[in-house]
Amino acid sequence: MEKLLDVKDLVVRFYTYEGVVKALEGVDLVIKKGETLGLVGETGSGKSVTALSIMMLTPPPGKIEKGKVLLKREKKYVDLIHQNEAFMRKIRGSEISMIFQEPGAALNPVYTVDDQVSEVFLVHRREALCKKVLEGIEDDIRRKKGGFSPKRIILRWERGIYGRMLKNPDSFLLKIIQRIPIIRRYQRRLKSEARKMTVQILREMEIPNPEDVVDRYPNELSGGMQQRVVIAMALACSPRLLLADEPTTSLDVTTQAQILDLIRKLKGEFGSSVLYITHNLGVVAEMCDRVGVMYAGSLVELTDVKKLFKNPLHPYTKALFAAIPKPGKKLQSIVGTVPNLINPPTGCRFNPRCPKAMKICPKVVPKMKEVRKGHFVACHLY
Amino acid sequence: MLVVVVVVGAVAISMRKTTPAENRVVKNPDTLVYETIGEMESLDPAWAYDTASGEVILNVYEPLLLFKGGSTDEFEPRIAESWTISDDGLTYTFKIRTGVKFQNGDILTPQDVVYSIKRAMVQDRDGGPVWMFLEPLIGVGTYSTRDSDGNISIPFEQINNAVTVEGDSVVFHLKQPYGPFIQILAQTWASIVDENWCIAQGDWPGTAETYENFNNPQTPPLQEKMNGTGPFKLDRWEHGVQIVLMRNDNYWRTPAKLKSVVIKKVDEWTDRKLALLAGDADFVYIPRANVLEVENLEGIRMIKDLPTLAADAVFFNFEINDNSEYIGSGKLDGNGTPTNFFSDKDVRLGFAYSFDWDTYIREALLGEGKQPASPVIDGLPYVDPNAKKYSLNPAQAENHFRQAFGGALWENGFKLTLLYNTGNEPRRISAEIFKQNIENLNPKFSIEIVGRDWPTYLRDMVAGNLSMYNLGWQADFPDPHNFVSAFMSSGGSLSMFQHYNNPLVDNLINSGIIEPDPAKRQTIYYQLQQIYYDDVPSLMIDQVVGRHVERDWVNGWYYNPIIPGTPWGGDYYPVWKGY
Amino acid sequence: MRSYIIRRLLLLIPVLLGIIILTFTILQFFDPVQRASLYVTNPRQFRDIPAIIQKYHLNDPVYVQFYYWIKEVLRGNLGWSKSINLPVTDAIIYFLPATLELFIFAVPLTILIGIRLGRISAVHRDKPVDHVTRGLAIAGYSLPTFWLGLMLLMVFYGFFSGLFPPERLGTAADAFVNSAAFTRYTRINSLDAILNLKPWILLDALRHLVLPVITLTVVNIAFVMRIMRSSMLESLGKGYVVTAKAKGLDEKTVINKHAGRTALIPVITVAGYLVSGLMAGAVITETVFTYKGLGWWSVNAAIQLDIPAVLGFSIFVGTIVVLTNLVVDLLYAYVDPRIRLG
Amino acid sequence: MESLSNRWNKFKASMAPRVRELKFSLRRIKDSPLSIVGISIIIVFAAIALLAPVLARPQSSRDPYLIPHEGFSPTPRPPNENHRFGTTQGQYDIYYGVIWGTRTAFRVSILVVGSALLIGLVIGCIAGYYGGIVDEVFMRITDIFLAFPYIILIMAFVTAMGASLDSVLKALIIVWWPSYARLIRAEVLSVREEDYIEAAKAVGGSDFRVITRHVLPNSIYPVLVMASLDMGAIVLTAAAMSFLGLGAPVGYADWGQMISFSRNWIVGPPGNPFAYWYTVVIPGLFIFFFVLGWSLLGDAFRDILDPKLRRR
Repeated sequence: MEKLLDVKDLVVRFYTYEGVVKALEGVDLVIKKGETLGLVGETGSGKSVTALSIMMLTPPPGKIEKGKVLLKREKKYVDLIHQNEAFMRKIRGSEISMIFQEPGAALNPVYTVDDQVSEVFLVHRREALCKKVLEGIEDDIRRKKGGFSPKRIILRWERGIYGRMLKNPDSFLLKIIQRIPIIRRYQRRLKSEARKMTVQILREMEIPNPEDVVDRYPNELSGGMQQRVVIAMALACSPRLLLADEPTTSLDVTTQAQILDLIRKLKGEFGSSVLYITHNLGVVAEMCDRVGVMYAGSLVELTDVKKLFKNPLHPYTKALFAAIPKPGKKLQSIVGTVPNLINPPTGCRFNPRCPKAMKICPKVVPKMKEVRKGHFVACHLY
Repeated sequence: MLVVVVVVGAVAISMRKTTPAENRVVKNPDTLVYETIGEMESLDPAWAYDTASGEVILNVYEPLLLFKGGSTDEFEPRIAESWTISDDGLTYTFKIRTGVKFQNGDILTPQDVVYSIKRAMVQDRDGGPVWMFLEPLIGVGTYSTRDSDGNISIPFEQINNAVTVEGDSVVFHLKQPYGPFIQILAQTWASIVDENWCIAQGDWPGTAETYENFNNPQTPPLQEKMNGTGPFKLDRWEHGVQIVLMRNDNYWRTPAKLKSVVIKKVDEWTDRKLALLAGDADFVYIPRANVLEVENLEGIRMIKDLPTLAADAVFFNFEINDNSEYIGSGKLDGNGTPTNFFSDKDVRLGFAYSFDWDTYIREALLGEGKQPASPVIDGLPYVDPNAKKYSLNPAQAENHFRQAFGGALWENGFKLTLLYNTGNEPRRISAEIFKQNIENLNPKFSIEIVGRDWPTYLRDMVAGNLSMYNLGWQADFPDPHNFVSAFMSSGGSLSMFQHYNNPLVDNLINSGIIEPDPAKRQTIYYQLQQIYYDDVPSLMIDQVVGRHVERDWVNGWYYNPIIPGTPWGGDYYPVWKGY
Repeated sequence: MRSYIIRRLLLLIPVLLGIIILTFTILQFFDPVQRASLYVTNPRQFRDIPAIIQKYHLNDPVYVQFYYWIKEVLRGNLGWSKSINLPVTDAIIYFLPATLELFIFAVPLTILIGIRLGRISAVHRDKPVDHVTRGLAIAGYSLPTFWLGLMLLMVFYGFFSGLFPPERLGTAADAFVNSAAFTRYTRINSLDAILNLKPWILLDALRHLVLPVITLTVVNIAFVMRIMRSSMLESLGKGYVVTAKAKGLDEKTVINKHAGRTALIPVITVAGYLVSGLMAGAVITETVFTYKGLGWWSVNAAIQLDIPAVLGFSIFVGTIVVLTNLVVDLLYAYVDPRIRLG
Repeated sequence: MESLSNRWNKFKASMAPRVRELKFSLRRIKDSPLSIVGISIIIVFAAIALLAPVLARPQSSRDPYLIPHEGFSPTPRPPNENHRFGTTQGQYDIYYGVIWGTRTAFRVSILVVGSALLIGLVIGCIAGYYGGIVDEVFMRITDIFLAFPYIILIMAFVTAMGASLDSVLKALIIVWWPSYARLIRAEVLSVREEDYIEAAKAVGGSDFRVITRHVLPNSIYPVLVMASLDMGAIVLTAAAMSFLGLGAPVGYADWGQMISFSRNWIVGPPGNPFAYWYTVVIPGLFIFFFVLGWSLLGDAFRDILDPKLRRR
């Protein structure tokens, strides 16, 4: 299968007052078309940063130091790192979009669901909307046949405006008009169209009576519903790549299940690839095709799910599996603590906690090698 | 030679007047704007006792007669056509002018005149001007219609019989001769009001039954309203902002030349100054500190050296309150002053010889003042031309201080605190001068100067805590009595707080006022002036000289020290604007 | 909701009571003679000081005075303001429009500019822009109101004298406003000018307003700006801002729509303090510019020991502040659905 | 010995976070230019205050706070060799006035902030820690104070106590404590429920101990910020009082009063409008910079110590 996204040797650093946090240290990963790539690791291992960096939204004071983020767009790869903001805005929400951990936090408390979901359409689907509106206007004009009436004038004028909007969306005139109170009412049509689409997408999210939900404020919805809304925003423009950052962590088990089903289902419908970030191996097992294991800002193991679960190679991965509670089996936690990333351990960052640590480990940073077919590990053992 | 002089003079003149008279524009030509600081208290003639109110009342109401122009001893008729005074000085008869209309159209009758005077006496509020009627008409020494508990103590008959209508005349029946009575009648508190209108405004109906209810009211019945016979009528009083007068077009004399007069309350000198320079204000009040700023500017006329009837004095407290905080230890031990400090004449003389009038008048008054010899100040009758004055004389001062308290004072020295009321620069400076000169005499002498806001100053003065206090006096009427009684008598308005008690003085004062014969009065007042010098109960500090400033397009303003509002404002009837 | 409002209004009572008690406590500092001094305006009245004290109950025990006072208050009479010779209630009504006019211009300016600055400096946190804007705002806050006023006067009197005169209206305009040709609906000159369609009056009124409004605004901006900045910083870090970016919205929408609106809430909550801050500012400003409104009156009253006036003014302002806080809470609920519906 | 070093380590361990906080804060201050400016301004003023007797030698033995003056003439004189900044109304030497005025300013601000802070701390802690009716009462009281525009309240108190610098001091204290009490209370309320407080109570620490050892240290920061901001604000208010003629006596070295002197001299004679600029500008600048210094510092602190804005 062809690569949709190819991240090469991504290095991200945070320049905080305490010092430089080396959040990502040379991460390589590939997301193929239509697949779900899982990303597991403890909190603070850099999973979320990876996702955000892919969207070029590395939170300040973070900086992408080096590396490539290649996204395939009709036949050729563009390196997102060297694109300007305007381009990225086109990408975000339409080609790559993201689902967040805390639906409560991800939704703006002071705007209705409609407000927030429609935004996506208004940004990325303007033309489509305009077309729809124009059709609407045409009908109205046809319906109001004959005779002179102010209504007609307004309709004509609106048609003009929307025509222009279609021709050049960011014309100066429009920018001005949409600030003038009464006159800017013409946008209502646009909004109502967007609203229709919103209702539609909400329905697809299996939200009960969406016509009513659109006018609610986030805090009126349950966690599950909120998350569905968030997903709706993410999938509104059926993106090719969906970054799901622990979408179910904050939800109770039953809702979790529903959301997971939903994502799986939608993935099928929209045919988009997913980068699924979680620390829950169970979820990985049922969601993902391939899995990457992250530790302290770098990828330590990458292979498909079955292989990983059958025999994890990296000591850290092993430890992870050992840490899953199993009936009748003593739970063993990973010794030591997550390293602070301002001055991380030299060489292999896991070496201080590694049961199989060797002389070389603190000295040389292990490279990713393909030890078995399609099974990559960064460890000196292999 | 002469030619040259003439030419030069001509040039000089032409240079002074940069723009020729004809094409000079007059800003709002028929309105006179006067910017000052005072806030009026009341529009009720019987209540008002402050100059700000007096000025307005003077221009709206009229008394029986008025001082003639700038003179303080000649009079010209107003409501009265003519008048006669009986030889015994007990009966004053005024023939009332006919055809005079109040501003609301009512005709003025003799009855209105009688009502006005009675009404004033009935109202007689605490701290009001009416005592000036009571003394002549009820009896010398009567300052109020009430006893000390505030209950009315003058039976109505006395008020009722004091002034009566006889035909077309009004007759005043005095208890005893009272020289300045005519002067009292020539002022705003004697303004003639419209009886019917007043009653309609809820004022005293003129009957005996209710007169107690109208005595000493909380607020006067005519607080906000005016209905006089004068050249102007009240347009509006915007409290704290301004008062606007409009011409009375059916005035019984030829109507005033000005259409309106605006008296604005502008607290800040800078604002008033700019208004004057811009020509937005025609008259302004100038703090003495700033007079130099507007001298010889084009378009502004400054009239100087106007003699006033106001004097400032420092009073020595003969028995200071024991628990005063300003006399240190309260003993003659060098870090305080005994309570009877100033009852020792040598101490008073020591202070008298330590004050430097020249410096004071130069620095504090910028030369605009003079040193009066006694409370009988220039401009009053019976001034003794060769009355003696004190002047700075350290030697004299020293030897008096040496003699004081049998030398003990000079031995131990003293410490006392002089207060002045904050904001009154001249008084602060006078204190500083005492301090400097006295501390120079003897290192053991020390004087501390403290400023206190007026309320606190007043409290301490009334409580007798002040060892010395400055007070000023402005004439109610231009007669020595008004001054000597205030400055010297044991119960005088100013001297009452100093506990100076000289029976001889009190007798002279009382006999002086009821003495009809001018010659005899003169001897009495000369004697008082002599006593004042010998006894130094207090020390006359200054009699200021006034200024008036106006835009040079203003004409017709005249100065009379007794007219309220002068020297800055005054009588607007004769005033007009133009070149 | 109604019960809530009522509860808040009831809260007004203890506060007002407190204010009255406070003022009466202050009253007890004074010696009767000191208070009589307000009625004794010239030495010729010294003789009557005892009588005056007796007449106005200046020497009675405090509870008696309180009784006399409260009796009148319950009749709706707050007493007589000797400093301007008007009943206190009339005085308030009489001076309020001037101060209102000042606020009508100063308040929106303060809030709008403050919010804008706060937003800017938050967005560019720790960048030069931030330092400059903050520096300016703080400088404004550090300016002594009266000094700023004097400086402005110095420049505008000195150079462009007559351009921005003191007080409320010029002589001509004042005469016209009080003439029959002009109806004073509100006594707020600029507003009346519009209602009467008299542009030149409006212009004149505005000319007189410029300096006081500038002074009042400059000094208070920092207050708003500081709060806006910190709350903006807070909401900029919120999840929904990231979401908004992830949607592909442009910077402006993200900041103004998503971060901005939530950041406004704290600003609204302090409006009450802003009002009393502005009132304090007005006291000084009006005094400096002899702009005769409530502030000017209160200063004169306080300096002359015009107790009824001070009492009346305090009660009035106290009420206003409490009411503003009430309105604020209602507004708050409106802006933040979490409260409205939660 | 052993145990001692042991304890020392324990102590170090326990202090470590606080020390880090401090280091961190200091670094933040270093990095924020505004606070640097603020600090240096304050240092300069402190120096002026300390060196006042050197910079402007008091004449004779009289109270050094009284500004010397030659004669009484009202008209100000421009700067000249023996009056560096000229003389203001009444011939008071402006230079001497502003120099010694600095001392006055420090005295006022420190005294007021100190006392108000103390009262505020006590009442705030009690109200916040015990809550209930005590809290209610105290908070209603503060309500009353905060409902007033403080200037009016101060004016009232000063007129009541008789216009003088001391009255202004007292009035300021009376008016200022409630805001501190409010803040402390809020902080105390927020930390009161924290586990470590519960723990401290559980092990039976006396209320006083709990408050002083556990509650206060964790709730004092914002109050300090406010205090540093107020140092300026208080000088402003005091100056305003003097300007209204309610403050220091005539001739006392006080900035506000020196400005009030200039009130009548803001416009010079025609043709030379700025003739008397020095009477207005110079004292004003001193107040302005003094306040600016404290405000800048306070603002920086606020930013640094604001937990919401920390780290990022």
